[in-house]
Amino acid sequence: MFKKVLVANRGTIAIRIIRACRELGIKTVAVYSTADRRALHARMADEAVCIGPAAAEDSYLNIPAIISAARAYGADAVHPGYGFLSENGDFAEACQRSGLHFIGPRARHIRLMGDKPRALRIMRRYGVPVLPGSEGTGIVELKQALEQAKRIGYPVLIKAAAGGGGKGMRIVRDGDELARLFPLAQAESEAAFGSRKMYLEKYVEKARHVEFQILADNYRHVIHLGERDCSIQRRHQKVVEEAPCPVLTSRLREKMGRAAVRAAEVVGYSNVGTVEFLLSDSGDFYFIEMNTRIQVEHGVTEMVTGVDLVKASILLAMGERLWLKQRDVAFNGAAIECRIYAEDPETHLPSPGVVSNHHPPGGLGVRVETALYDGYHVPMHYDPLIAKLIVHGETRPLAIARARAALREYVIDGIKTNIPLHLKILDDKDFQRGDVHTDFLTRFEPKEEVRQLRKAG
Amino acid sequence: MFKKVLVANRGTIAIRIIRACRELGIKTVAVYSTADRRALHARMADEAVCIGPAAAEDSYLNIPAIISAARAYGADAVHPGYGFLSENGDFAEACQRSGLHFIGPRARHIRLMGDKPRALRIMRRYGVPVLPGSEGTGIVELKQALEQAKRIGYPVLIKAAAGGGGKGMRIVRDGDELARLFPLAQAESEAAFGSRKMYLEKYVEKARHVEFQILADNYRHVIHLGERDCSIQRRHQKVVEEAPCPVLTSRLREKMGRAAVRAAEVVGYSNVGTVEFLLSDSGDFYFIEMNTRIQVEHGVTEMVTGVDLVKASILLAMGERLWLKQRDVAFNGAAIECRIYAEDPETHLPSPGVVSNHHPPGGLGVRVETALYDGYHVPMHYDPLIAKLIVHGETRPLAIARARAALREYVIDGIKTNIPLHLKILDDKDFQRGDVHTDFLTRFEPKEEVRQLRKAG
Amino acid sequence: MELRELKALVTLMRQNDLVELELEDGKSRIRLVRQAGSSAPTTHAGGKIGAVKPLEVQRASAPAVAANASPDAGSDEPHLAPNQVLVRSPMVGTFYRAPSPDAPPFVEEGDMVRKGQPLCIIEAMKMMNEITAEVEGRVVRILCQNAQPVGYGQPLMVLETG
Amino acid sequence: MELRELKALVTLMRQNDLVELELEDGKSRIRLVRQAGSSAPTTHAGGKIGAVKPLEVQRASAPAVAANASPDAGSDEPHLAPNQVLVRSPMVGTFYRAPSPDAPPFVEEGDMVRKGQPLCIIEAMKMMNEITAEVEGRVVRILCQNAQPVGYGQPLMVLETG
Repeated sequence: MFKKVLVANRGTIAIRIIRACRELGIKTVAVYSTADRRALHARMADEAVCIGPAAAEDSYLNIPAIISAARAYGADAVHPGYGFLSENGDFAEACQRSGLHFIGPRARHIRLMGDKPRALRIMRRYGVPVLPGSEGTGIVELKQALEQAKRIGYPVLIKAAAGGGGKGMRIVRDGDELARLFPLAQAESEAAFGSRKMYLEKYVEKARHVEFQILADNYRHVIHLGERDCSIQRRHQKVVEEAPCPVLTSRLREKMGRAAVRAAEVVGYSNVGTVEFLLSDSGDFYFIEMNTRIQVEHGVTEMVTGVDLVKASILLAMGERLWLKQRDVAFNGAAIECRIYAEDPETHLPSPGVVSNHHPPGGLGVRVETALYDGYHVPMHYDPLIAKLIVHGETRPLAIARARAALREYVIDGIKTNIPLHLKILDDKDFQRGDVHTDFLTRFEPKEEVRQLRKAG
Repeated sequence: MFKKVLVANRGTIAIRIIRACRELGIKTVAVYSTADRRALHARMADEAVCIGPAAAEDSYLNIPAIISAARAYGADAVHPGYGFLSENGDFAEACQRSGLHFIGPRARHIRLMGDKPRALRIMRRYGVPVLPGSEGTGIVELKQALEQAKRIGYPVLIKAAAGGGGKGMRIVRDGDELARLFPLAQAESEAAFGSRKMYLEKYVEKARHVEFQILADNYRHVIHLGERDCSIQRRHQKVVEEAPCPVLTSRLREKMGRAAVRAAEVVGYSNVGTVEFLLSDSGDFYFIEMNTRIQVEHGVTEMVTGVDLVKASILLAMGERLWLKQRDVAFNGAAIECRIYAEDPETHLPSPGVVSNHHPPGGLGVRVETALYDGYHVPMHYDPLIAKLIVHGETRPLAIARARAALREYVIDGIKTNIPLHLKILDDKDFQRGDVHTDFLTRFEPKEEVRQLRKAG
Repeated sequence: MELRELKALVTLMRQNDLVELELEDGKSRIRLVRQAGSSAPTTHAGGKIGAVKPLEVQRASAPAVAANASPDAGSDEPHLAPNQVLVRSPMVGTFYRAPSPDAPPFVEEGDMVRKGQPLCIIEAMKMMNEITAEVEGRVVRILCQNAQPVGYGQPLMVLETG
Repeated sequence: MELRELKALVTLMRQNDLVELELEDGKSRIRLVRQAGSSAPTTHAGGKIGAVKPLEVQRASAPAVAANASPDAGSDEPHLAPNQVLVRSPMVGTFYRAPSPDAPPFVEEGDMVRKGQPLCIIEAMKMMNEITAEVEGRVVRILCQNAQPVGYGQPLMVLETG
């Protein structure tokens, strides 16, 4: 068993890791920036050390400072949480080199999955379905684009090969449209990234974001803990997640689960991880990427499977053999997570400030993960995620009712939060029917913005 | 479905009922005394009405005021919670007479179980084991006491037939001791209650308080949801409860469960209820009484069975048929409840006052039921129970670790609470082994007081 | 110390969450205590969560003279002038302005009433409880609608004396 | 005591989270109580929950002059006289008073140091980082033990100038 874990993170996930360590009898060292001196994670850990100034590059992303802290404070393992250095292969490697256990996969797996084209190639080779796309390193000529698009099949998404963020993106439904929009997208790409190389990809309409939770030990045993539906996103930022996915049949779950397990197996992955798929209306699914860390939304899987994923990440990193077989995994009820952001519900701008009247909801089936307390100053420097409300119920309608009731009880004064948006989502008839896709949230955007988002694909 | 439920209670259980109603889509009317104008239950309900002055007799025990409020505000049902009017047959009857559904058993069952000697007679008649005791209405002569004690078998507890509270109580281990202490006890009883009539009862050493949760519909279907061990008590006030009882074999559980179901069946009981037993070290068990209402500690049963007991009480009162059979009831993991009292942990005196820095714990497996909020004034007029911390884990050791971690996170300033006592209990080696009896808490009492408590039996 | 000064002090207290104020003079002594964390949580998604009303108790600055004034009365307290008296409901029930559905109301705003004159009825447990004026005066405001449910201590009418 | 003065006091209270203020005169008596609440929760079962230290930041009343002074430095801040300067750790690591285990310490309390003179070493990532004096002065206090882990911005020594 590890004796002392350095928690290389802040906010809700740092609290989550400290709690898991405490239950395992492991001591904890928190690290904090000068902006986080009074942060809850720094107060809750057995020890806490300031590692640098407020800017994340100087503190939470500062590898030498963190490793130095781990060594000076006698930690034998480091938990990276999510975000920050959690998917940084150099950090994992630096930990190992310094004789520290990195609680996560091996550095090479982090790097492999971080290299998207390479990951896609491997998945394709081993028969994990991936989105059909153009071959080669990029298309410059329209003629070539038309050929490839025909092979892929319309509708097709034009993307800049050099970058993301919606720039240079267009959805085209036939050759005429491609001929018309390809040059425009190319011009945008050139303006934004200085490159005329484009990439074509099958465009999946009414897609859902469905991801599978993986557990893998160091001895090539891999299982999955079912899926999470994370279709409720705003500009690729997840807002509401749930388990199970309301439209998955057990047969499709089995099929996708097998693909997810295979994705982890073929690379020899270990520790916790998540395989993300795009799921089409017709039940086709495509590997998008694998996240090589604990996810923000791990809690919904914990609620329906009873498996403590953070504890699992620690035990697996210690070299424990997987204590569950696939057939031991049972699913119970439905869970929903609402990510509470410190942001203006209208403008989506961050809303830092001092929290007052903090009153989280409670009771049966209600779990709150937060680092807030009364008088806490939400700093402007970091991710605006301030709390996760996770509810569980025997059925999805009950989970929805419980989430609504809990949101209505939630009090966070002094800053703005997206709680009103969550209530809108939960009150939405399509959401209640489970009829959601990744563009769901655009219905709550002002019209002009919707057009922009739709255009961006 | 009921349309509007009047919640005839305050504090944590009122909050619990409001939440359950909200999930069922039922409107709620809270009642409050003038001391509770700012109480959370009055703020959370859809409507709230002041029913009288602070003194409970004038408000929460004021039957005409509550029924009048239910009628004026158009409620069609009344939930009594626990305490106050929850075991008052007249109240249940008054509700029915006023055309209000009483969410609980029928008035006659409340009255029957409230009449302890009568309940014991019935149980004995129908083969539910009860503590052997003296026959008749009371013993005055020593000679008679000696005869009865011989029949019951030593050790025997001498009690005043006329009253309780430890006065006139003595444990005797043989005839000599009985001959010596009977007159003393009798004298005490005469001084305290004006009666020389005594009652003898089998004294069970190293007894545990083990109770079974009952669910019964209006059509004579009765099941049990397993047991709760409530041996950690101070002067008959429960402090820590857990499910399952750590020493119960599944065979004994089945046997006691059957007895509990029978206790409810023979009287034709309906709604939720609890059958309390004394469990001896050797596995003998004795019916003590049946509580005809939801219990404070219902939460631990909810955690291990997944059954929402408050919702069940409402559905059963609406005349729903029992939706579970005994064989559907499965038990999962271990749950522990710590009752947080606003009291001085040393003197056990109530500690009313204004709450500040309220920071309840959260996270996986942690449930908090409370009516506290920052700035809330805990009034001196009512029960000092201010919060229930309920934890659940796959195993009992995990539940204990989780409870300890959660208690250490809990912040309630401005008043004193018994959280330090809970930490002592959870740190106790005997508790951790599950080796506890109803006298467990005396180990934390000052010596003099222990002697007093021991004397009182 | 005049009433006017007292009023000013009370206002100061109210406006600043003071729960204690001690003065003394000669060589002056002051003691001020503010309420820590006075504010109760205001709930999200407002209206729907229920009767979350403004919390601050509004009181007449003059000493309350109504016999049935509840010392810690709640939210919907009307502002009173010094010569005004509040009539509160002595019980929870339903408020009626007239003795029967067809009868005219006991009183209207503007009416003069004498001590002991019926003002309204509170029906509770099917009993009709007549609420009578405790002072002579004019009915300035009627605060409840006919057939409205009312709680214990809830303000029903304002009477103006003198 | 005039209302105007009282108001000034109340404003003082509000602006500084005072919940109590007691004055008295003749030979003066003062009692001020600040709100504990505005700060973070102080956890139960104290020590074990971790490094929950007193929250109030103590600062020198004179402007901090140490070049590496961290503006929002945390808990263990020593009180400084106006002519004193804090030497802070520029990084997280291990504090050493001497260049090697057998060598004598760089400085002792009471020593005079010139600008640029080595004061101690912070070891981080197996690199030995010499910390040197930014001003000339006397070493008044050494705040860390040899081989102790230190955080970014943590006070190491106090130098007295002039």
